[in-house]
Amino acid sequence: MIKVLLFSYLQEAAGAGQLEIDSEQLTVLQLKEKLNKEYELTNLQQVMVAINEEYATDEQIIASGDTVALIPPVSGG
Amino acid sequence: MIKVLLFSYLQEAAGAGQLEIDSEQLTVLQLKEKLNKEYELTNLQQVMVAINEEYATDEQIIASGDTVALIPPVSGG
Amino acid sequence: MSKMFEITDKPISMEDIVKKVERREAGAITTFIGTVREFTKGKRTLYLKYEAYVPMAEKKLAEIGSEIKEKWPDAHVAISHRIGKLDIKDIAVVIAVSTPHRKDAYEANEYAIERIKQIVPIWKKEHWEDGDMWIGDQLETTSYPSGKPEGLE
Amino acid sequence: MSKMFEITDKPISMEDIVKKVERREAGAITTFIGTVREFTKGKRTLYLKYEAYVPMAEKKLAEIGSEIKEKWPDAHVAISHRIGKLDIKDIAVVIAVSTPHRKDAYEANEYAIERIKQIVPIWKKEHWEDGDMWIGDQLETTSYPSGKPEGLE
Repeated sequence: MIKVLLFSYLQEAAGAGQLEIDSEQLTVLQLKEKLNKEYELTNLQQVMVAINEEYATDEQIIASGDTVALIPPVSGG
Repeated sequence: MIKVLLFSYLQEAAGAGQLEIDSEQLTVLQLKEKLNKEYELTNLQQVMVAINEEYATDEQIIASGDTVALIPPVSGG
Repeated sequence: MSKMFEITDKPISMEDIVKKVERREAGAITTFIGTVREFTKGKRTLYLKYEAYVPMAEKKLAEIGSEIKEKWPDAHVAISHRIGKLDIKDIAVVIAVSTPHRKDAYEANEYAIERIKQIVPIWKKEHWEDGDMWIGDQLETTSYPSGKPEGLE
Repeated sequence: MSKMFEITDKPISMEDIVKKVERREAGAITTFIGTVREFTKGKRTLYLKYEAYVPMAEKKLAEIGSEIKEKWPDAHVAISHRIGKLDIKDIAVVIAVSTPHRKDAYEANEYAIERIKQIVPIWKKEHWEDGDMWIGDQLETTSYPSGKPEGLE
């Protein structure tokens, strides 16, 4: 089980702040494709991914138990 | 009569915050020479002079009624 | 003890943040105060909402603190960013930096705000008279040309 | 109405100075807070005294404000400098600058403190454990190599 946190417009698009993906292991890119297909989240190439609160590249592996966050372009400050 | 205001170490050196110079007209340089001779104020070449609250050059004329200030190197901030 | 790097849903007091970096050896303190602007490119904002991925945002703020410590070893930094609903003129962020020498205090402070806008997971939703929008970045588009925040290692 | 450029013998509240430049159109406010440092080059300061030629000093502060207005037309500036006896950590000067864009707020603020150290008739007397001295400039000598403050027109 992988926990996926959503923020900003992605949270509104998905209608939820948190999803649970039933998968043992997948790459960041695979997760994005999955979210695109199953939750109709678009333009995810513009979105950063954090695994356990650290930014990750598309190739990095997400394992069951990890907390993943989708980070749209930030606008703090 | 020219009023001369003294600050910082010059005030301590002269033992007064204000002097009155009995003169109708003189240049800034002449005033400095006068203060050096009559009040033993030294190193006045390092000191700026303001006439009526504006910085002045050595050649500028001070007239009776003006307020002159000797401005040692400043150290505010 | 008060946190040097925090995300808070309460109003921020600039004096509290400055107190966190005050020291007997530091004569220069700079602050940056980001407030909610009413007009951006002629468009009138009614209010804003800020949202954050709080634990990661605080971690990233602390990371900016570490980066500053490396570049300006004598600098002390505190940053607070508010989330939730903010009205015009409300303080969104305060950055305070103290250093023995003032030049460093300006440079380190500006570095902090630049980095906040690059790596800290906080999002702003503008509420205008005629609608609202999540603001994607400082250009008010929602895409990064490079595909990821600039300056990210 | 409160003065934008003032010499005061009372403690300075940074929030009061910031309030003077707050505006609905300005999202960025920078402040510089100069405090009394305990140690300068290993020497321990007990307290300071600042003295000013008050009317000219306020005039010169306002002049710095005008210079900033020319270089950064959107900037609003307020400066307060304290005189009299100050203890360690007391605030000697606060400069607040608000601008629509943050880069200007940093630049204009730094410009202000540099100019204060060049043209504003204020003098500092350091009181150490083993004596006291009027401080002539930022190098802690009492002479200007050029015979007058740098940057003076």
